[in-house]
Amino acid sequence: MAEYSAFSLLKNALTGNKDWKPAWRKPDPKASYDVVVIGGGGHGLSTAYYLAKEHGITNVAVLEKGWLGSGNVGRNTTAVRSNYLLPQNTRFYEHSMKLWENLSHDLNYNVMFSQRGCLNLAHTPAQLDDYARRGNAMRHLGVDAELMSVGQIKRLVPALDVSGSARFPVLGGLMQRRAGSARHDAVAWGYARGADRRGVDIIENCEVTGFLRDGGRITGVSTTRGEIRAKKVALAVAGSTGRVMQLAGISHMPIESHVLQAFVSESLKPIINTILTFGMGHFYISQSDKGGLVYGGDLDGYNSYAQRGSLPIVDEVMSEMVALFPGLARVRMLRSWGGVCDMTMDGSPIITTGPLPGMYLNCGWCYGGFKATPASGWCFAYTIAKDEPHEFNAPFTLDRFYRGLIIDDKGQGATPRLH
Amino acid sequence: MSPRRAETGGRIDRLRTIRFTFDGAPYTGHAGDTLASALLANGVTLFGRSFKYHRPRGLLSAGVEEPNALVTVLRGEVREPNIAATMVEIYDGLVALSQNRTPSLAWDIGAINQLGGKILSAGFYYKTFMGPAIGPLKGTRFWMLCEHFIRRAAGLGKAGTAPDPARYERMNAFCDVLVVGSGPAGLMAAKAAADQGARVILADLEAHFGGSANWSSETIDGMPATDWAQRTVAQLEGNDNVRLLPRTTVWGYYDGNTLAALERVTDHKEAAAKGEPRQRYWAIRAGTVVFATGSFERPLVFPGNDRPGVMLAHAAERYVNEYGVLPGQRVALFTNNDSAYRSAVALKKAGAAVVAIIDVRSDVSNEMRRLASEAEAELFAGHAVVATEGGKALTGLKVQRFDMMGGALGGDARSIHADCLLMSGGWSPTIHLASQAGAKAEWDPARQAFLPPQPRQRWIGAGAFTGSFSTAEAIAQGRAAGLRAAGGTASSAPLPAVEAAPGDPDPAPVFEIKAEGKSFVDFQHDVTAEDVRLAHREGFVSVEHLKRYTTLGMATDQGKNSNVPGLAIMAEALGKPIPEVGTTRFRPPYTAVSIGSLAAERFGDLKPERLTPMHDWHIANGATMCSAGLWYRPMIYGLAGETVEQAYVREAKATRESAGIVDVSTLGKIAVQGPDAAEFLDRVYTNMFSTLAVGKARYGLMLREDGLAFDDGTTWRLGEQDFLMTTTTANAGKVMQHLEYFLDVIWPELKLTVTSVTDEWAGAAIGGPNARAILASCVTGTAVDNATLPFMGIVHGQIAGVPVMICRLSFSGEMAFEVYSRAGYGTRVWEALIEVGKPFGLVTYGLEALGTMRIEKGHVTGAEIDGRTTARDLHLDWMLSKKKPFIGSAMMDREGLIAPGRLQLVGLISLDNRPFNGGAHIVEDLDEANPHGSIGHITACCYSPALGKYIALALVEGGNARHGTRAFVSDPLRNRFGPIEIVSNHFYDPDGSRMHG
Amino acid sequence: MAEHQLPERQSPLEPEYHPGSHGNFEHGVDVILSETRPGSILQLAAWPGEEKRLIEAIRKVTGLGLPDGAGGGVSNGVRAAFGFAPGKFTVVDEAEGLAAAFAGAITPAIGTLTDLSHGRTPIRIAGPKAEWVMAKFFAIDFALPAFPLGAGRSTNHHDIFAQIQRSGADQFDIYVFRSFARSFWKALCHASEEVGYEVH
Amino acid sequence: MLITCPYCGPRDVIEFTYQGDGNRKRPQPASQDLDAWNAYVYDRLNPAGDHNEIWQHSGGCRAHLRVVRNTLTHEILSTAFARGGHKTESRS
Repeated sequence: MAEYSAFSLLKNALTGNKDWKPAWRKPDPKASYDVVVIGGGGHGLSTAYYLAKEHGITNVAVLEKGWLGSGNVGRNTTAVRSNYLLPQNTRFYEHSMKLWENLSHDLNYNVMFSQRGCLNLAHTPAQLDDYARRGNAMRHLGVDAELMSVGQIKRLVPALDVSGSARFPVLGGLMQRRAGSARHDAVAWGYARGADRRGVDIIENCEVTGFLRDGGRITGVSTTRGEIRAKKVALAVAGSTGRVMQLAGISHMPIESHVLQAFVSESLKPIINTILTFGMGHFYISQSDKGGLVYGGDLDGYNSYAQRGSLPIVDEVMSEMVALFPGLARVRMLRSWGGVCDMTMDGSPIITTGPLPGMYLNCGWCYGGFKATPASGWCFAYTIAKDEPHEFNAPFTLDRFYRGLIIDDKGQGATPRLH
Repeated sequence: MSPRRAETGGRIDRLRTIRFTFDGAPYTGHAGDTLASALLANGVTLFGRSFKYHRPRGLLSAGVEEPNALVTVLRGEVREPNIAATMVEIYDGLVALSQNRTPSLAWDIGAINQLGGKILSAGFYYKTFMGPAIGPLKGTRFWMLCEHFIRRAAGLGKAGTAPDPARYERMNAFCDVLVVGSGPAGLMAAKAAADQGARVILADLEAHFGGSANWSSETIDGMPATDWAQRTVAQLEGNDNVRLLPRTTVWGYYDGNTLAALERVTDHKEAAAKGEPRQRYWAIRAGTVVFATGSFERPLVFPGNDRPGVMLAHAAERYVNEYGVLPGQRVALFTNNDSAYRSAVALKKAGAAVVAIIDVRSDVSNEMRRLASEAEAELFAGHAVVATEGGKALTGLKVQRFDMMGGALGGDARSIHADCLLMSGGWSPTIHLASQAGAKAEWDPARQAFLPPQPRQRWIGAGAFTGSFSTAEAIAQGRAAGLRAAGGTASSAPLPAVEAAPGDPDPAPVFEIKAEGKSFVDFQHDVTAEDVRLAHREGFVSVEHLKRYTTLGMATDQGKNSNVPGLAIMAEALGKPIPEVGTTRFRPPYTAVSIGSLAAERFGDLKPERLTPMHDWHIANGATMCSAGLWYRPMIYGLAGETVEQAYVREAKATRESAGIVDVSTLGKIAVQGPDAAEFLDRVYTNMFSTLAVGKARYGLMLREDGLAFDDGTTWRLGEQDFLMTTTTANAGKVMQHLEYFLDVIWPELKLTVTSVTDEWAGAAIGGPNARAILASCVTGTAVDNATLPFMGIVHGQIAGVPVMICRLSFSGEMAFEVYSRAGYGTRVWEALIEVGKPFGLVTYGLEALGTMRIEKGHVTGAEIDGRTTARDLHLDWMLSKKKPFIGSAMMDREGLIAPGRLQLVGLISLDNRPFNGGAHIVEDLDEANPHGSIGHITACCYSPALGKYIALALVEGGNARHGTRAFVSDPLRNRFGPIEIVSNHFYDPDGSRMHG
Repeated sequence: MAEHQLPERQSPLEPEYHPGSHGNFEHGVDVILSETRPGSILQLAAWPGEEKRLIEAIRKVTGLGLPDGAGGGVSNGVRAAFGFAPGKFTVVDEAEGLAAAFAGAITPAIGTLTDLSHGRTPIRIAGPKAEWVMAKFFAIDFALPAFPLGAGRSTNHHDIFAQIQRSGADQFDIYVFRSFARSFWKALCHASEEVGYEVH
Repeated sequence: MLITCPYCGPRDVIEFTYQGDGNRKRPQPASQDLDAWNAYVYDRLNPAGDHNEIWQHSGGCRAHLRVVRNTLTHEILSTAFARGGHKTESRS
């Protein structure tokens, strides 16, 4: 398949764009594979890509029940950052950040990762201390972070209300300059094309309906397109984890599926040039290259697989938005959507072998899965290939909850809706 | 009169002239005009520029689906971008600007993008801009360089930064029947439901009720349809049980039959009345919804279909019949269905020359041929438009013979001179809200349209919404829907008679004419038919991939014009029927809604302020207030010229030397009452409360179920079955919910009640060597000496004639008392204490001094009980009773929670006599250039007047074993590095001799 | 009793309480706002199964006969009572000292009594547009058939919890937490500007 | 979403706080069975379909409710006081 470049664009334009080939093949499933990855979202596709690229395992199928990228990879607010408090998270997300920084080259696909920074606004002295703790934690792990003064913030985001008369005045903020945003669909498509070019079969409209077993061991899956045997079966199904694990006979997991809504405004000329978060509520915002303001807030707060949001959260998010930007009250919300988040009991993910023999599990991304896409696939591929975790994902076990080795960045305990 | 304005016709008021400006040029229109109709009447053809190629664009429609004519409306400095000119009602002084053009709408430098042509095909940006893999532009740098220019070129209107002075409001409404849409179907439904006595809300996004009746040229009940509509509206207006909401867009259908609507209250007025909101957000809980939302006419896809002057056929009817404006003098029509013939007749009647009707169907019915001759139009049956001509306005078009079966063009192209081309590609029912309600639309091959799904929530459809496009059907279905929604029985009474032009509702299945040139599917986003085929070639064939790859349907019209044509082109490329390509599930909002309206009453008032009873006193006496959750609390009572540090050091020092008083009313207070109250407290606290004597208080610790520390505070036993629990300010609500959960769900057999009494009591904590003397000189009714009021004892007395409850407990480490009075007397008691305290050197102190004294004592707060620490980490294991189980007791000793190396609470002393910063980290080996090896962090810090040093509390790995060792503070964020000594967290008076006195 | 010599209580609304006409009142005042300042506000709670005895105790002490059913209530202009939660009632008296009057009546066998006379601030809204203004804040149906005379409701406006009693055909008494009362009062005045309001 | 509180009637979801999986069984307070405690604190049934849940009517009467709700459609099938007693069936 042809490399993408400015030259190939020009060449194809001259022939009326008639010669472009599909970005990935549409093969029928084979009877067996070395590895079957369930879930054709960002994490499943990147897992397949790194299995092929890093471990030479190319006899791999990615099974997607709908269209490729139909889950959260195409339903998020595209933020990429590694500004975590706890070292286990920071190390993992920083590894992801490094993969992001070279991802467009690696994939020969422009995922439009733009490092315009992520700024957490602080509104009380105690919150500034909290952010300083986090920023210093990052700095001690070699990750960039800096505190910004109100004056610096005002220069960066002139539309922001930093007046002292605000209900929650801005006192400062924690900035990670290497953070940014990317074009979410392009990440799925780029990984799909990259995996496909290395021989991975990407099979859409193929829903897993059960697991094949040999004794206690998982040996494949039955699907709407027939049985597929596999030496290793890897789950990367995010919000559907509960459903798919039930097919394997595991009814209880330290996970709840919750809806998170996101919103886009009509397209505007550039007005917000970074990712910004509000410290006295749940609100974050950035502006896409097309000019839409992309923003969101808190979970709807109850179990759901419906990909449909509730009205009170809409109102809450918009209220917080105009509290920060009273000049944007007349800007209009154009689209909203809901994604199903697999919320864990401590807000951190699970990437592990098991819990059944022959099975590998990647889940629990809460609402932070997009930025994790490269490292999640990278670590999961390592774990599948070597049958043991890489040091980056070693803390993210399934049994950590029971052993009290929780990784709770927000300190909320076993209440998933609060993470 | 303007050049294109008819002498008569429409519902505009020709006697009222309205003055406004567009791009700085003055224009006039009439009351009742939209910005679109008024500009059209003035001969304006160029309204906007497209997103990607900056192509000149005119009006496509007359309504909410308009993709081209977007403007920014200015009110002073406040900007409202991206508003469809078709939805702006003009008022005197209206200022509107065109968008996405530099320097002007007529001469736009961005039009150079059109030269990019095929390079800028769908998804081109994914294939380039990666830049070099090495060198100065490696990584993301090259892309970010390109992106800088792309961002500036993209975007439609410009948002403002000036705060919007407008008011927005919410309205919670309840009704039996919500009718959405006020055309004949909606009016009949509302009337029928209202006549049954139901509570009815009728909403329409237009300024005037009536829908198609306002422009259809039909008659209903023997009168012009528009008169019938106005008569019906007048009947509805007289009913108490009917609320009419014009200019109200129902935009969201949420769970539980909750619908969200936006009423534009004053957007059409020069100014709002006092207290009047600009927009009102209606949250409507409806028993049943009747959808009478009508349908959208679809454009046809052919080369040059975006030229200014190419318009939807029914839109021209609206301009003629509603506004008395002719969109052109020489009009041609291009259609695949019968409805355009009615439009032709309407245009003819209004005085236009209808030069041609081009119909893709070779087999045109006699009825339609008769309408064509009535319009005096030349009929080109079995023909198609293959090109349009003109620059910023249409001058002509080319027509060729067309074979509907194969789509082939044949014969010579014929040129037709026209300044307006009307098109009709069939009609799509407006099913968006029904789709939002949760089910998949169904494709109807006869109508060539997606019809509404089977309801999953309580709604009923009527009229064109259901795919029944005639007014007679609308009237019948409307009444039936209204009756059913109101719980009435079907009526056999005669319906109003309708006289309408004939017509077959089924269009020919033709969506695109393939010929040389750019044929637009999504006008605003410049997605062409070729782009759809490119997506197909590259494998982006599912409807969602098509949308995402080409941006089809992602513009501000949300695909109202482009969805079905785009699907049809993809279906053809795939060789599959349209429903197999898929359909989009619509999500809120139906049309874009202002963010201010959604914030509603919270715009400018995000969160209420929580005030203690003494709040006004604090303000009047020089306190600097700070937020603590929703509360405001004094941070310091600064004297003139004092820094914050000087103020809190003075306050803390004075308290330790004489006495200080602080407002502690914000502490959570929960009345725990009933026969099982003591038992309950034994279960929720780690320590024992059933053994507490009446008239005594005890410090308590709560854990979460998972065994981690949750909250702490003192609980006072006021009676055998009557406890007053206090919590931290921050956790009051959470603790209350925690207790209620256990009472309701886990231990419903326990007999007790928990009630929030936080607001019932004003609390003042007075501490210091002179505190007791101050109390002794103002409290009556009780003694406060050591015998009567020992440590943790409680007495009742009066201060300034007010009953008070005094508990001797200490957070500051001094001899201290908390004085509680009922809230309405709080300031009186506070002032009395201060008055009496003056000779004793009593000072008021704020949170900073409170924090300083607690750090000196090594007490924990939320900074240490941060949801990740255990009782052991905080040296509170002495409070973990071994005599009874309690919440968290079974889980608190799991391996990870007792592991060595956990962060433990310690004290730090600055060895370089420089201040610490909160959030600084601790390292064993200092490396300023490359900070690493953090072993913990500072949770709180201050200058300790008692020790004369800068000190801090910190959580440090294996902290207990490090007492007496040295380490370094490492704070790269603030460039503060230096040596420290790690000590016990109990810096000051560790034996508590001062507070026990 | 000692209560009778008690000094006057401080109102939490004081600096924001401006008697007179406000807002768009040129065409008439459509709501009247006031702080009712009763002497006593009690919460009474019955153990499951003891509700009837508690209702009887309320009748004995106050003379108010509570109707059956969730949220049932009654108001006679001097005293008022309504249910706001299962087995729980708010009882209000213009006079102080109601807690003492109930002290003997609510035995531990029946339930508990909590004095909230200072902790809750009652605000009254009356007038033809009272329902309209209330609907700006609360997502409950204020129409008379849905919210009968005397009845009580527990609801909230975001962070502000409220108990509401319909004390007249077009009159509601709103009990909010004292610490939130000033914020709520300001918001209520703001929302009433549209219809014109008077503060009594 | 509207939840019918057995005391207050149908109310908007904004008045309620979700308290999670209602199938969980808390071990006896003195139980030392760590597996049972772990299951209670950390494991959840997370079905795509009807789900037994606990909700608190925190913005109303503050009672906790047992709610059966479909997680695919958000339809409420029934509500009842968690303490027991009155139950409201909602599915028609």
